[in-house]
Amino acid sequence: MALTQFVVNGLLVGALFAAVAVGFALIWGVVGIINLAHGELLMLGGYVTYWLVAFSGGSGGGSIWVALATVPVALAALYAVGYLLQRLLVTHVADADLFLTLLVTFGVSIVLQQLAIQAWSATPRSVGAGFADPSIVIAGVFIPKIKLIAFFGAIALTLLLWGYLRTTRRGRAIRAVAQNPEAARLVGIDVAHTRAVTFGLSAAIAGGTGSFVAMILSVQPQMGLAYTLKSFVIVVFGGLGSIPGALVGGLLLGSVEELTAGFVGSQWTLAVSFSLLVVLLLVKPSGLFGRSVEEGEG
Amino acid sequence: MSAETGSESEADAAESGVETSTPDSEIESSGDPILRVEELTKRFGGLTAVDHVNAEVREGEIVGLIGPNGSGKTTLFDCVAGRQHPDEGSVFLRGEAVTEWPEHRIAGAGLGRMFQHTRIYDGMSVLRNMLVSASEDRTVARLFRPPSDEARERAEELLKRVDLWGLREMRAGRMSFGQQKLLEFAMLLMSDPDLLLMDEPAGGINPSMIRRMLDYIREANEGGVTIFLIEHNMDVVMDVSDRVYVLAHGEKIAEGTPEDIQSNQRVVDAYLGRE
Amino acid sequence: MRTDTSRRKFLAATGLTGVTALTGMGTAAAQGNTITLGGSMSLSGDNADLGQLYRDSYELTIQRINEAGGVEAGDGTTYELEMILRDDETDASKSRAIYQELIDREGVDYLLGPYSSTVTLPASAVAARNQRPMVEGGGASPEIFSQGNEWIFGLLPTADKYPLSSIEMAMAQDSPPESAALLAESDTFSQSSAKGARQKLNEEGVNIAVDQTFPTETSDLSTLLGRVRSSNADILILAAHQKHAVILAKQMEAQNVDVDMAMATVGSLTSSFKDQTGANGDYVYGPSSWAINATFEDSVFGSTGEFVSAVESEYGYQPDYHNAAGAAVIQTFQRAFQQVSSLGPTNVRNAIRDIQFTTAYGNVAFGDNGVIDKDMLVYQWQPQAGGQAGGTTQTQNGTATNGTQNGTATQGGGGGAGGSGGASRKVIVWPESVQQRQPIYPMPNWSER
Amino acid sequence: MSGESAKATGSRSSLARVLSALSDRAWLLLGLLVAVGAMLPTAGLSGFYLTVVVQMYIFAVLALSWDLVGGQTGYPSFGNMAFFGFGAYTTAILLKDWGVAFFPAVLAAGPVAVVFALVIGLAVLRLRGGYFAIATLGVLLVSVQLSRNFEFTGGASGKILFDIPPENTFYYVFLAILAVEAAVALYLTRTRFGYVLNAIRDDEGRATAMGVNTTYYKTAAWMLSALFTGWVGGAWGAFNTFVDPQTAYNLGWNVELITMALIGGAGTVAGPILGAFGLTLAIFVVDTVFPGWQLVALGLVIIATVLLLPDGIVGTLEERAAAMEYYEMGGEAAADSSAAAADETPGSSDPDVGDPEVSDS
Repeated sequence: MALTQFVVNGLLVGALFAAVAVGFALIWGVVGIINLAHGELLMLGGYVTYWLVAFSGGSGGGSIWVALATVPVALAALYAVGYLLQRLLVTHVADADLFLTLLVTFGVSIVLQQLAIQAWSATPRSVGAGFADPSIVIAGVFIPKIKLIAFFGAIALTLLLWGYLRTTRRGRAIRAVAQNPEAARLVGIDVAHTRAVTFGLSAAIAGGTGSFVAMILSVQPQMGLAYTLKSFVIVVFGGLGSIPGALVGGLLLGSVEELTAGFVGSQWTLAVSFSLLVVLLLVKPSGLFGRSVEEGEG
Repeated sequence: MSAETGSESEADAAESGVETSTPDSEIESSGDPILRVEELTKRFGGLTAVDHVNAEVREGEIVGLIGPNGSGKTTLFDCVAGRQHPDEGSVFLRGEAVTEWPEHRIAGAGLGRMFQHTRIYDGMSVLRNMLVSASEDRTVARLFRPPSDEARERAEELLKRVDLWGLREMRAGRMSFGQQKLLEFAMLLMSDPDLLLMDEPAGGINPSMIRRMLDYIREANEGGVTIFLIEHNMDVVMDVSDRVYVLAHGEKIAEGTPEDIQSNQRVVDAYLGRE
Repeated sequence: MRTDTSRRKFLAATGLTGVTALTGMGTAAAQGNTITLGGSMSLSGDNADLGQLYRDSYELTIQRINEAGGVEAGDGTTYELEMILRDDETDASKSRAIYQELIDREGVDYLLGPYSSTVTLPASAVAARNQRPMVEGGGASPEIFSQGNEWIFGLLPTADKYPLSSIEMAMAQDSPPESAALLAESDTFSQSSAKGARQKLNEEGVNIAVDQTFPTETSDLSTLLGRVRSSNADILILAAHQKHAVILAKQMEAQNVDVDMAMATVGSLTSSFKDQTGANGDYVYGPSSWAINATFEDSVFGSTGEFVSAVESEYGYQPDYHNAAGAAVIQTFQRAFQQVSSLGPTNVRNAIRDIQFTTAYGNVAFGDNGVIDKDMLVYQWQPQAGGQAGGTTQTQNGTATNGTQNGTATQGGGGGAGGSGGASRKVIVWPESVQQRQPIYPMPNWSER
Repeated sequence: MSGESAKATGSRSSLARVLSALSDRAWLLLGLLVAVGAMLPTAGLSGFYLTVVVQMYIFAVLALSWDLVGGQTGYPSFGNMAFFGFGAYTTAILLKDWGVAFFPAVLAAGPVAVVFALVIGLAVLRLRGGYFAIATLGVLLVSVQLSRNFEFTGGASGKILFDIPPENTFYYVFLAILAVEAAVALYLTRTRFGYVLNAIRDDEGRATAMGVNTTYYKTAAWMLSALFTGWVGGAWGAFNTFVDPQTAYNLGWNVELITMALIGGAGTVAGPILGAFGLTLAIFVVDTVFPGWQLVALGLVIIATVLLLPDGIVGTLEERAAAMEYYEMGGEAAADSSAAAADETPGSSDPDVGDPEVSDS
């Protein structure tokens, strides 16, 4: 019984990890950079929701629908942030050595986090959206409604992005740039713009996920790093550029962490996921599904 | 035999007084050959890149290895040098089985390798490229000491021989492609190899540079370095090799002196794709 | 990833944020003979809500002392008190750097302790190394006082005492608990109070069905609460701070955890806790080393009651033991200055050692390891039949540099839970000697609320 | 210092001359630095400002140690602070729980870090470039979690140390560690060992094909980096009187030390030291002028470094010197007397290989 509860807890949160990881994988695959500031984009999304709920008459607006209405706003806001980040900064680093991109994006994450602290102080805040009776019970397993909504929200965001990449013209352009930027340029794709759009999409899905995190848990400036590192583990586990891989990876990581919390002790969850990162890199750099993460060493 | 890269340079190579007579260095065939390959086989999934090849290179020889693209030449070199390990068969250096040795151990045993795409240390100065290639790093004592004077003198001598001494302070990466190829050759000589595997030494360089490369190869050979080289430029191969092996689709289809090979119908068919 | 392990902490030894430099008002400052009290406090980060309470009490007490003419020190001169209190963002190393700089660059000799044991422990090491007395009302872990540090004085009873009185209360009820669940945050204070709880539960023969530690940066206790539910423990003890007390209260209902008693060692009695949890916070217990209705004499405020109304009128919220302890910290220094023949860190330290006086907080006297000997009272949030509503006053917390109202986005009347019912009030339920009301034990199940 | 003091005939570009003159006198400069450093405490440096100078020494050692692996050998570690943490915990545990005296406790920190480096290195050194960086970051994060959960490391609250030597002792300990490491680095970069490390950085495949067992060299450089990082971690642990997972494995320092090495000039010896001194001072100035904003400043500096100065100050100077030299000598290639009769012109340089500055005749 307890096992199913933990796994369910894991899946509910795992969907959020997956949505964040999908954005992270997109950037790594298409623009070729590892974005250590990805978690900060999620944090910004969370604050967008928090402030909109607070300003929309925080006292009255306790309902869930107001909170959900803020998700599109977070998506749009973070898309803009992502697009600008790519155009102004990341283009200069895109084809630099992978290690330098780690450094630059770490610098960006420090700046974003510090500005958040200066602007809103480091105090944790939570959006009070909730339900009268917060949980539904299926076969003895307690599923908080708010988390269920966040679960479906995250899955929706992931599928939306996947559909976008699969069907639309811009989506195909993005995948083309992912496989071969030079060839893409030859057939007339504006690679710089495509990369900026990709960064925008990656930031948007992170921001949207951030909104859900603000609803079900809490938001504070320092929360970003944890989500960036989880994305690392998921992408290395699920394989680069493979959205199904990231989805499965996210759900699995969520379950592994909750099972560790349930059976071993929750102080070991982070130790487990980071060890997973190192082991996976050594054992199976190509991940389960996607293209090999390993550098094409001559 | 119309070699696909036949160019008028072939003519001036003849009358420019570069003696093309096969070197009459006496090839003493006593004892084991410097390199012997037995039943060497390497498969990649279904494809058999090298199919039960037998070959040998004796002390002081210059042996050519030719064949159309994809005939397994570079794979053969990789197996000999230990960069890849064969599925069947074995490799012998002076009679000693080295099939399972790691690449750096085989290289350390006197086998130099020049790659198809020039590989040098482009972040270091030309002189340092030479000094780091000196074969004197065997003992730990030498390891933690600045390069010895003999090494410096040898480096100076070799750089002068390939006319790169003037650029010794420059970062190797800043030199032209041809100069980098010469540097790579000089670095290999610096490591005193007994056997030198060369993958298309004449590839991608202009005719005058090719002439210089041939001179340097002969000079090195006379200096006691046995050479085993892959080359598409037929004139170069036929001109410099004592013996030639021909590969097609991973199989050895012919071996012998340049003259035998040129008149061997099977070789012509292989090249024209009628095999 | 521990939220506190944020990059913001990484320049701990170098970075420090200056927030407040409060100079005393009044005339005595003319000749510049002032005494400066300095320290760091968690004015942002996870413990911001509680750190705020200490700052308010420090300011209020200094303000009242200076208005009454300052401190007549034993050396015959009157001094005005001045305070420099910097925000350490709930980060131990930042706090250490602040104390080091206050001592080296600002020449501060008398140190006001920070909040929480995790920060106080290393800060106390700085005090010892620089031989400056530090009086603190925010760090309760016994480890602080077991290092043989002769320069640290604590006004809070040690952490291991926090859960004891609540367990005693539960054992004294008609149907005492047979099994208990213990969830402990991984920081110094919580681990010490968890140790105290384990000892007491074993003494009382209560089976500890769940005993789990979670990292400070966890913001999701669902799985742990799932374990508590399936273990059918009778009572739930949370050894942690306000952040997790809020998370526990909110998620208990979602995970449908029904226990006879739910108790959090710290942070479950503040107004901001009640605002964030709303009805979910009802019936929750919390220990306190101070009784709001006590009748102690106080040289600065007059009496406990006057201290309570002073805080309410000045800051608009009902004080709790953090405020009372904060006020007592300032008064301890004041009393020591009065008793020494000449100022100086060592003399003041010796005076504090054998100080003996009463304040709104209660009797202040330190054992030879530097910690006060006090037992805890037990409070419970009880939905109000009538009378003065305690829980709804708006809390002012966390000063934001940009000045906008940035209190926690309160979810408004009664939080998400339906039907806010009457506002609830925290009342003393144990020990019986000072009981305001009977404890509502066992707590009603979620279905009955 | 790549300026080889070769017996070059003919003139050398002015900048190249200055650089090679400096590199010849590197030992002299190092001696000067140590002498001045040793003199400061007697000249009244104490209290807060002493901690600032100590911080400079610590970061110099961290940046130089990173450079041994990242700059010289081309293996950019993103987890060097793990060795710092191992060192700090070793000294703290020895001092507090085993009652070991101060100096032996600090001395033990280095070797313990080396043992960890050997074990970790066997696994992560098989990866390269960005993936090596990610793996080492993973190692650092695992170390943080393990230290938080184990009893002997004092869990989340860490270790508190009380009876430690006065600050001047620490000052000389840190100066000594820096001086020893600078000397070792200066010596090694001029020996075959140093050349081979650079060879591995530039083309590990070619080094293997030249008979170099690159695993030994990479691991040696990794262990050397761990040795000094561990030592400075051990000394810092005692100096700070407080070691906890957050500060001992400081994630911010982890990135800052890399930035310092890059700003100064990765792959040189002077670069990381100058970068460390410069950036530490800059951060302190920003911190005192607008407290609280120093971290934003650091973030911006990191971004600027990677975009504008990937080769760092010293690296760029050397690059410029090499380029100027080429003009003076490259023009008449091999102007040297021994030029062969052939009308020697650089071969038809392949456009994408040759550097645009190369004069294409």
